[in-house]
Amino acid sequence: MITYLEAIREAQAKALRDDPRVYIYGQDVGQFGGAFKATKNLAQEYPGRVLDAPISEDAIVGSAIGAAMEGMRPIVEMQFADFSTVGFNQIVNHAATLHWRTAVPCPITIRLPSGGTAGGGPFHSQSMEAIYAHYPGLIVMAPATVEDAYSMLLEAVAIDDPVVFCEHKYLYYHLKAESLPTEAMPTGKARIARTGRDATIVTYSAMVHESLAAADELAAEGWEIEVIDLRTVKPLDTDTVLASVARTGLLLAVGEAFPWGGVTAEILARVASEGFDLLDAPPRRLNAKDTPVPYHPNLWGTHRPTARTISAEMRDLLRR
Amino acid sequence: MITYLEAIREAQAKALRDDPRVYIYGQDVGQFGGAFKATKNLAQEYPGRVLDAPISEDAIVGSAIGAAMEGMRPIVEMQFADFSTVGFNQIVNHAATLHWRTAVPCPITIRLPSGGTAGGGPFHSQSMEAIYAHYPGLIVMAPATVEDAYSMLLEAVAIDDPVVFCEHKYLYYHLKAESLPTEAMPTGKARIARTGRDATIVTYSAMVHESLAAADELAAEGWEIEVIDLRTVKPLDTDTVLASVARTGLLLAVGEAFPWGGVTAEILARVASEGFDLLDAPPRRLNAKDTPVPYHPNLWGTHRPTARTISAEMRDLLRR
Amino acid sequence: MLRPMASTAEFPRAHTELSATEKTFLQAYRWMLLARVVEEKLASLYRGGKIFGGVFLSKGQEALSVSLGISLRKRDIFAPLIRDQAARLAFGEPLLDCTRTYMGSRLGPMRGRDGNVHRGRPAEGILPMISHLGAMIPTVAGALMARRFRGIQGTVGATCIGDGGTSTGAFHESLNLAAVERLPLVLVVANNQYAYSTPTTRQFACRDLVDKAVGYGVEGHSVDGTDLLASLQVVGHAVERARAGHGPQLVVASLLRLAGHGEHDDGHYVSPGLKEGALGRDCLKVAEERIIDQAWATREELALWHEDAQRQTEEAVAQTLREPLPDPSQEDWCSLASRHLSEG
Amino acid sequence: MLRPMASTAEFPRAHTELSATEKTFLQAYRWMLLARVVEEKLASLYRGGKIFGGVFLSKGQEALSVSLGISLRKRDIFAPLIRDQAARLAFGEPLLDCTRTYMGSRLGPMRGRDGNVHRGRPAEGILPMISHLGAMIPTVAGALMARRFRGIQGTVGATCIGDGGTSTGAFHESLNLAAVERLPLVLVVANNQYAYSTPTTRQFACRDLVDKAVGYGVEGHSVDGTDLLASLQVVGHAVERARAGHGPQLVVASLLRLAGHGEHDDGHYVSPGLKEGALGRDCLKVAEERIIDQAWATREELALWHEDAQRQTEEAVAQTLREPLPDPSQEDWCSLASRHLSEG
Ligand SMILES: Cc1ncc(C[n+]2csc(CCOP(=O)(O)OP(=O)(O)O)c2C)c(N)n1
Ligand SMILES: Cc1ncc(C[n+]2csc(CCOP(=O)(O)OP(=O)(O)O)c2C)c(N)n1
Ligand SMILES: [Mg+2]
Ligand SMILES: [Mg+2]
Repeated sequence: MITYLEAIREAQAKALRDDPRVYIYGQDVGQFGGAFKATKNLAQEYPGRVLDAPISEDAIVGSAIGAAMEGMRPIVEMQFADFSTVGFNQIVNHAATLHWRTAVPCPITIRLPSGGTAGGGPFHSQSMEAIYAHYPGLIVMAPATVEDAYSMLLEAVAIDDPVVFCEHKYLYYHLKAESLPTEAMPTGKARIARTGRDATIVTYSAMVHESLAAADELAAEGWEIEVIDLRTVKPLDTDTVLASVARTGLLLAVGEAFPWGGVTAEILARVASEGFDLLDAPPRRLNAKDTPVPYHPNLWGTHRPTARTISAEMRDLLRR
Repeated sequence: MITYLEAIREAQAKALRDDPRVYIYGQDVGQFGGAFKATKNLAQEYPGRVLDAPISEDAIVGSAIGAAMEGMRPIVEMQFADFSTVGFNQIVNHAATLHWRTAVPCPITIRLPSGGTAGGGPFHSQSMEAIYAHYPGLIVMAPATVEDAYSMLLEAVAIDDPVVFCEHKYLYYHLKAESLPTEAMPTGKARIARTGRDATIVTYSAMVHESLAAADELAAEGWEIEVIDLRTVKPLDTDTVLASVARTGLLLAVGEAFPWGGVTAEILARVASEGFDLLDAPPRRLNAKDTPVPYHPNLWGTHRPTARTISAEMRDLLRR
Repeated sequence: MLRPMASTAEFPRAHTELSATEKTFLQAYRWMLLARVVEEKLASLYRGGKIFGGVFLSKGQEALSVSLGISLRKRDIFAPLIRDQAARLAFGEPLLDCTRTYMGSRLGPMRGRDGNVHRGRPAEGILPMISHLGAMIPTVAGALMARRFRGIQGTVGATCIGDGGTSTGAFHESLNLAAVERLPLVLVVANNQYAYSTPTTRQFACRDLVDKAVGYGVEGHSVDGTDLLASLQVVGHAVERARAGHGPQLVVASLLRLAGHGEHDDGHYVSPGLKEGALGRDCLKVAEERIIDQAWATREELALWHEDAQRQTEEAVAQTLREPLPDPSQEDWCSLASRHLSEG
Repeated sequence: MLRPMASTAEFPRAHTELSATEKTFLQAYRWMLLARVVEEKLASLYRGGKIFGGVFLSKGQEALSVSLGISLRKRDIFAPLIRDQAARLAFGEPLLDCTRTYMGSRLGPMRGRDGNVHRGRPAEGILPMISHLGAMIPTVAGALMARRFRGIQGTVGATCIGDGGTSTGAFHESLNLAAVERLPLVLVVANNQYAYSTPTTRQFACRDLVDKAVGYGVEGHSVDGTDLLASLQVVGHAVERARAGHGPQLVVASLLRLAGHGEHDDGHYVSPGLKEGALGRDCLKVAEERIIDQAWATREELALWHEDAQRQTEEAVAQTLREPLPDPSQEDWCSLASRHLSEG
């Protein structure tokens, strides 16, 4: 069995093995193997290519951009997604604009350990995918499965553009698979995680699992819910979403991030403008609450969507 | 006649005059009066209360938060909105979370000279309102008129929460009014900038004027277009938007920012989920293109929505 | 809320013969002891699964930390960092704030919304840290600007940072800003030789972090952070200098953290040479030895104080355990002070 | 694309008797002259409404700038800043890149997408700046890391920053990172006494910016930036030290910008005392005087070189004016290199 976290480690090992242009840079990623052990043993196995960085997110990303211009393919690990705010300028204004301005590609991968866990609190729990997706020039991935964590990270490193790779900390240890995949869906293509004909849930990352659990619950009540795992949020696979809504007529978009203008807003906007007539009822969305992510599990469990709140919302939609 | 820019100066003068807790901090805001002259003569008129800051956006915002905790009401001027990315962490993680975490208010106003102008280029043209609106704990204003520039800035300073004040550089000199207002609409309330019964344009800031021009054009063709100026994008006045769509049945949301997940996505998501049955046709949106903001006016004029592209889109919607 | 030193075991009569410095030393020692004891308790609660999220100990850093806390005055401003339990106590943070925040009590200052070391009472001058290292430095600077604007004199503002935290842009921007404004800011750098697992060789290349002072135009001080007496003197002096109008003070202490980065970490990466060397001394033991050597107190008194610290700790934990946890249904889920503007 | 010094007016025969240093001086002088002339032209085009956005002159800073450009080698990495027209020319940036970028020619390296000083040719080691001050320093550092990873030896990476730019977190984080990695980075600080309108007293409190070097563990150098000879020596020496493996080099030059921040600004805030003092000397004049004093060239030769610079400038502008402007209908409006992933 291999975990989501191990898959991320294995993808990086493979990238280092197969491509001499790859190196890893981030706080404590070297001998220590990273705060979450996503780079465990890689410094030992690939000497000189997995480097501990000072606590300087802005300079870390800036240096990765310079290295990319000179032909490397850096993987940057942020210790937590939340700390990428300190490297924000280099990500959105430098990495994202480079190719458009100069025609020189900027193939960097920025790994963001994302999302909430019990006891994480306001500054170790954030989901920043919507923020990065807003900026032209970035690709934003948010894998929900062990297989995707592996193959999408390999893709991220191979892509000639800056990729913000939102890996979910809650899935690190919770999610296991039999083995690593040998094939993968193309980047930018969403996956139907569960087929159904009564309604569509569009979601990504950890919320895929909450949504699947909700679908299970509803199945017991006789409803067949389709669950779409976006995989990448930018580009966002509108076609797959529309095709599903065409089948079901009902849409619920679910995200773990803050409600204003997140991925779910983008989904609803697209479906409303491009698939209006496919809808049998007003589309809905479910997000975290509009407060920082709370520390105590009692609050955290209510702050973010869960199988229970998703199924409740869906039940309401089905019985409209 | 008073310009939008002068209104901003006057609002700051009044705030300094009326409230000893107010001070202004930012690069070149002192003797020099600011890069755009928004603080012209204020250092002279209010000695010791309008301070030049070092080129340290992160520390500038951080210091404003500390001063607010100690009872002050700082106004921070960013030289350009684009440079707020460097102070991003303090804005979204510190100012925005403070009251929720501690019950102590954080009354700071961050002025962002925003939006595109001819020759501004990728780093002096950005519209960041959607980025800030995503974060819980911030209020985001984007005044479109001289009157609002004045009264909303006064409101921003008076509000007990951090306000991101997106003032549009293109409007600085272009927009003039007879006099300053003595009354103002409440914060959070949208304004019907033009009434109409055939379709609704929801927009804000400089795009209000492009939309009004588009409405003029269409009026010549016999269409009556309602134009809603959101004024604040967070909170977003869904009620006024829905009421208008209820009257017209057609919605076009227009924004100058990048297309993925901007204000227009939020508008469409709200109307689709809360006003689905009011819509006679799929709602639409028009944004800037998904590239950085180009330098040359030839490109810039095509990158952002204009009266011409708005009227074309609206015509298409009307003749669907 | 700032409490005087609460204790059942008062100084024995003989202590009236002690000098002021000696009394301060003993008082500081007792805060250190209380910090050590409460953190040991937190560690054991953590191991027992009673605490969500991380537990961050200051073991080995109490002498430095307490020196700052005890040198500040009631109306000063203080933004503690992760390893400042001792300073918090000495500055006046109630012990219950610690247990309540770690354990998520609804009655704690953060009401379960934020946890562990992310606590404070801004209205009483204790600024609650956000996690982003360096972020509290400009905030203290701004609080000092506010005091100046308001004509309040004699305030000192203090905060701490680790060797790793000196690499942040925030450290630089804010120390520079404070120097330009000539603010009474005391910035204590606890160079405990590691930032999480990262040794100083991968963090900076200067000979000594105190060499940064000249580049900001601020006064710099070095101190052996394992030595309470030295720490009290040097940190106390820096606080006095700031209060007397000599602008920002940078204090760089050398020491070692005698625990993992957090309780999830065994700190195996710490070099044995460092642990066995002078920096590896336990500041609490060093202080204890001095007390005994100088006969400022007896072993029996020390034992009493230890019991007292344990009793206070047990009481705080017991009380916290009796308190209500946050209840999502009673939350208003509103981020704004201006409730009417909330989109909640 | 890096061109040798293109010129119709070659050194007269007598110059074969000049030492290498003297020849370098003359060559540097000619780049300075060309920079001055082209920027004067840009200013006049700006006044004529022919340029959108800002025009930023380096008047008074050409000696420092050219010293860096001329000290670098073809395969080095260079990220120029706003006032580096002379360095760009000396490093090999075609004059047309300047006029094309300012005037938005579709044939320029930025194709009208970015403007004025935001230009470069990353493939040829000229990194195009983003506006955010300090942001190019880590980028050069990273480019040097790449060279090291790839086993390419002998590269130097250089970039510039103003007195104001030293206050950015980016400056700090990246100089520190470069020091930790012991990269061959040359960071030239042009302390022209103002950041836009802000005097150094509101920007930093250290005695001299070069005092920052010790706090990073890098070598520091000071130089009078109005003096070409001194600048060539000091900057050249710093570049050599970096190339020889002595780690990052911080060069701090004192000078004054003899123009507004941009051409929209009259620089009225600059103190008359400074303008009249030693820093207010025009480096071009100072260099000229030295040339004449030392008889390295005659006034007639100087006049010829000036004519040559004017001719080159006029040719570049004339050619640029003939070139197509960007055409929105021919734009792909695609930000990504992976076009198939574009949402365009
Ligand atoms: C900006 C930022 N980046 C990363 C982190 C994650 N982080 C938390 S503590 C830590 C190490 C801190 O080391 P140091 O400053 O030396 O303090 P110490 O833990 O040794 O007391 C890191 C990297 C953070 N909190 N903030
Ligand atoms: C991070 C950031 N903040 C603000 C600005 C706006 N800005 C552009 S140039 C300038 C002044 C720069 O002064 P200095 O670094 O001394 O360089 P000089 O113009 O004197 O050459 C400022 C504030 C910017 N470009 N980047
Ligand atoms: Mg440390
Ligand atoms: Mg300057």
